[in-house]
Amino acid sequence: MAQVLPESVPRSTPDGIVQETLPSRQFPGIPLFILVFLLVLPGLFAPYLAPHNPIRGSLRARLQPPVWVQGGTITHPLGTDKVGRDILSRIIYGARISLAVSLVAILVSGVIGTALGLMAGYFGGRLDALIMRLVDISLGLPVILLALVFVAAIGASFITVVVVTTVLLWARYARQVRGETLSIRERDFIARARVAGASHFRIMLRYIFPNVINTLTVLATLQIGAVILLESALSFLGAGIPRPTPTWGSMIADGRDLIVVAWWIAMFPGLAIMLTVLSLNLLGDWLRDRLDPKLRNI
Amino acid sequence: MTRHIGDVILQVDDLHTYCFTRWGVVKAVDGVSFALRQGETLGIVGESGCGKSMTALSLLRLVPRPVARIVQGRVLLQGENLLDKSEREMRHIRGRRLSMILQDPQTSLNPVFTIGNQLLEAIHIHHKGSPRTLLSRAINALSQVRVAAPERRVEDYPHQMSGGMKQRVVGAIALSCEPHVIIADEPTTSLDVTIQAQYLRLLREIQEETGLSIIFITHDFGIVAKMCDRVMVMYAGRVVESGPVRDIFNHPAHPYTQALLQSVPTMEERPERLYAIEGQPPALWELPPGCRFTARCPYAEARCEQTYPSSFAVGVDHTADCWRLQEA
Amino acid sequence: MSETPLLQVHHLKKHFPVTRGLLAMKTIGWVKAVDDISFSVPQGETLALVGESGCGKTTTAKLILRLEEPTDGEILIDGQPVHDLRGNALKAYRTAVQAVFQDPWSSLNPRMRVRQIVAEPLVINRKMSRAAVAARVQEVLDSVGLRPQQANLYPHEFSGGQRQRIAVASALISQPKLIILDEPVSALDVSIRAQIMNLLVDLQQAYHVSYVLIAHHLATTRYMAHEVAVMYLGKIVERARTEALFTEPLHPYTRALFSAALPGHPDITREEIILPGEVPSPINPPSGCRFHTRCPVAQSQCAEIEPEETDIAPGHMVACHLYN
Amino acid sequence: MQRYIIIRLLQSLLALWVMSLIVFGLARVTGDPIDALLPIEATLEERETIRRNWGLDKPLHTQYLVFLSKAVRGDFGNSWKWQGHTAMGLVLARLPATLELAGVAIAISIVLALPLGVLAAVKKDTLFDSVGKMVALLGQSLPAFWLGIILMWIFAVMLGWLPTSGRGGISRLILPAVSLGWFQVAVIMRLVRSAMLDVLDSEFVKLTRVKGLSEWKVIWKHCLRNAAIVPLTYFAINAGVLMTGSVVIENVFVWPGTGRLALEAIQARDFQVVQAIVIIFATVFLFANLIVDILYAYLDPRIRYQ
Repeated sequence: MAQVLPESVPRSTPDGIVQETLPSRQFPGIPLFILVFLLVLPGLFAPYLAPHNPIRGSLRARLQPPVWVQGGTITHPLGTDKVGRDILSRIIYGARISLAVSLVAILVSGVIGTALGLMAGYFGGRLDALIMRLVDISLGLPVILLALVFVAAIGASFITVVVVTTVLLWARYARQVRGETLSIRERDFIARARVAGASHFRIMLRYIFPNVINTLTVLATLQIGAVILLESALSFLGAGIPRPTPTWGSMIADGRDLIVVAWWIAMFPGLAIMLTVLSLNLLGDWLRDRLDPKLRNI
Repeated sequence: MTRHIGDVILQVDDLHTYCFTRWGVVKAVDGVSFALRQGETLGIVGESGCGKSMTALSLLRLVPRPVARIVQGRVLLQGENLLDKSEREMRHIRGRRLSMILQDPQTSLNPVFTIGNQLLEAIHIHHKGSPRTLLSRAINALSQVRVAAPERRVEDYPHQMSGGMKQRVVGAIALSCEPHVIIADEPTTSLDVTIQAQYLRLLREIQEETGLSIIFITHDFGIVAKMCDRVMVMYAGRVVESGPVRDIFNHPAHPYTQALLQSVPTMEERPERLYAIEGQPPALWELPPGCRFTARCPYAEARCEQTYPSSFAVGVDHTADCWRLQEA
Repeated sequence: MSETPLLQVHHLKKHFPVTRGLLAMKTIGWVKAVDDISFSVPQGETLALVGESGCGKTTTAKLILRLEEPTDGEILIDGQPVHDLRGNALKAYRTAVQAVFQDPWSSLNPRMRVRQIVAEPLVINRKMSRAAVAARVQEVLDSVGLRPQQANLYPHEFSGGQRQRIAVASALISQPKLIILDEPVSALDVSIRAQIMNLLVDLQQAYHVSYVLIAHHLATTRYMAHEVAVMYLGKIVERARTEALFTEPLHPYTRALFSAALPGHPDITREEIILPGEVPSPINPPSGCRFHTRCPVAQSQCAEIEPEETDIAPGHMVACHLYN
Repeated sequence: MQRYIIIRLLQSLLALWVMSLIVFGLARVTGDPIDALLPIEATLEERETIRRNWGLDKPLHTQYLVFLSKAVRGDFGNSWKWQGHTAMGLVLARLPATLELAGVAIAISIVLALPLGVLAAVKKDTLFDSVGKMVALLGQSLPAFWLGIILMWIFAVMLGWLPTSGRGGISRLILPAVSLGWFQVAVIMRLVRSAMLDVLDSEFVKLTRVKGLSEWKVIWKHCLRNAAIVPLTYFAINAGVLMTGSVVIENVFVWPGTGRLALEAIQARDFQVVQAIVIIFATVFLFANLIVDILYAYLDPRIRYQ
């Protein structure tokens, strides 16, 4: 980490001052590694990777500690829960839910939020006021509570979780994209495009959208972490994907009451969440440094 | 002009300020020397990135750290080397003996405090006194820069003022503790022409009243012609020519100065064609060993590429760094 | 000068409403950005609009470019009212009128390659084969002094001067009749400005294109323009052929501008006219002659009666009571 | 200024109204609202009573108007689970506990995050900054409920320093408040840091240094006031996050607040109580926003003199 020279890029601006960017971070190798082996691979290939059936346990093997603790066996490296289910296998299957929920939610909310944000920022006026009001309202919703209400009314399901997260997330995209669009709209290349006769649609698609992609990438990366946290909280409260499907949040809920006698039940799924989200945050930070147009030579 | 020009008040010897970046060492200021006399106006002219602003910040020891560092040189203000001072001592010098007017009035005032607050703060650092006397000093400073109804203006926030008015306030802050030397870093570039004329006249009047020395940083030879006694032309971190303003305009010696003067259209006549300097200034992190203007110079020879020319005298107090002058 | 000028502007007005209110927006005043101006530009000539910020020169440019709708008055290109154009006529107009903006750092889309940027006006408005477009791109890049290989680069790989050349190339590609130059050199380094000014003058001679030059720097207009119109608070106060204006500026505001312009040599001393105060707000501008609040020679009638545009000499218009 | 607050107030009311629509709608999205409104074991008689009380035999818009007119008066009907209590009464009785928890969490996050963020920006690229950044990143990556469980395990179970759950006294407040505020500390610290970096770069800071102002005053007077605006904006958004975060944390620590009430009510399908909670949460959130808006105007004269 110790470096004699500050790692930074000189940038000649029109006013000629050499500006310095933030020191660029190292390539996030470890975070990417964690993501692949904790989220992506298990999420895609859980049935091939998991040593045991995640749903059915054997009562004889209940409350076994991890392998390095006295009484633990290599059969269940991370131990078992109170009905004898293998923690490791459940974590591997749990990754599926985290991956699926976050990808679907990010995609849906990203598309909706970006489209609305582009329109709000580009057209301005009443449309902008309307969309931004909706954004404010959506950001002000007590999401977890609303999710609980949803679950009470409709019942817990994958769809419920995705709908609830989308309701929260689209607004963040819309807000961010609108802000960027507002500033891009004032730049002269938009005026040039209008002079050249480009339609509104073409301007949004060819001129504004490519200039917000970087921001969207960064935001999406950071939001995946937020979705995983939200999903786990819902599962923890019993408002997520219904049992017996293993999710990281519901595993922690299982372990809560047993924390005194079997700390590993709550510990490992929590660590899985933490490491995944931490990796996503590190990756997002790195992407921000790399991609954010403000820090690059334009 | 009825100004009295006195002894040397500020002398800069062989100043080097480098920026240490990933792309290499940016030699923003690379061996700058000059002297400023009391009551005199010295112009520093150059294009963006030539090091003129970095020179100014180096004098105040306010270069952006940790990236930039003053690596060598002396800055003698009334005989004391500022580069030897502690940060604490520097704070007593800034504003009180050496001050600066920044370029952009829109951003150089803090939007959340009243201008009275910001002005009083400047005065309070260097003067003790009852709130009442300090306030009257602040009001005086505002009237010195011809702000109408200064008693009421002290209550205003920056956003309630026009650009020209804000720049006057910035001037009042810089002048409020009666500094001996003031650095004006392109103070009029963002102002309209008629407002610029007001501001330039104001600076000249204040100089006549107080005997202030001014370093005027600009990219515009017109401002030099109007305001300065002596001028120093910078290119890529070095001073390529310096001398009395009339000498420079009448007999520019360095090819860069010559080209700059010819490339600017004037009010007085319309040339058939403007002289255009081809190419652009070199990147400061990959400077050639020789003269930095070589690539754009119509007279470039082999030796220009290899060794940086020494300074040659071309008149009284008038020097230029160009090999062509060696023979003359 | 018997044929109809390329661009005609008749009694053009643009007023922006100032609104206030919680739910129902109420108009409480009007910003008279452009208030009844007229001028014309013949084919192959340059008209400069000069004035300080807020004088309406940029709004005028936007009106000509159809980026704003006029409140009143009309703009004619080749005798056709610009703001009535629809369909194919509009497409033809979009190729006939182009623009170069002030800031080369913001006027090129950072996510498009140079060849895409330059080709855009053709791609949008004309049906041409890819090969024909590519050939035309090479042609204009060459005419602005850029190398063909540079077409595949992105804007951030260029310096300010080169970027402005790209912007000029893009404006030229559709063989326009008129290019609006909005402060084309003021954001550039001093040593680069002459390159671009020379280029623009050369291109005008080569292609017989007309320019409307927006500028605040008088010396630039002297070099580039055939005719100069001086604007103050939404009005044209004086308009004349360049030589005539620079030999004998008549309007007190023009004179003040001339006096404020920086000299080219320390020995040049001009009559010093320092105008008091600042440009008043264009919301509810001063009555009578708008300049009377700062005018050194204002008389009593100036505050009440608006001066008429009067031709003092052929082609030299001035709006001031001194010359009535 | 007045105008600005009035606009904000109107917007808040609008948001509240939308919220009422959602709450009303949710109970009716799935066929017969009675199914959603009442637990499965409710008797036919009870169903009929509710149907009549809520006017469910009338058209939808009439139903909504009835709901709204009652809601405006704070009447969400009687609780199903806690017989003999009104829904609103139950919620209001539990609200102080939640506000106490959220308030302490906010206090912790501000007291820690503001100075840490400022120092991280001032000491940019030093060890302090790196450690600060790591702590902040970690804070944003921990699920609050898990942190709560682990803290409880360490400090209450293993070390026995603090009680595990319940309300009463400062000792019982520490663990839940830290768990709830942890995420906020991380976020606010990062925001303050980046806002400070922007401000430190600005021209007016340069001018204060030219004046000869001490670095301490430059940072704590000039920079902080400008930089505070950014995290404040975030804070408005996250007042809601804190409120909902309390649902999770209260259940971990068996804290007798509205969050716990919410979960109990939902599990018992006590929709009257749920509706009251949602509306109360929204009101608290909007009220917090309003306060932030007023603070905003205090910090930034450009808004004050609009």
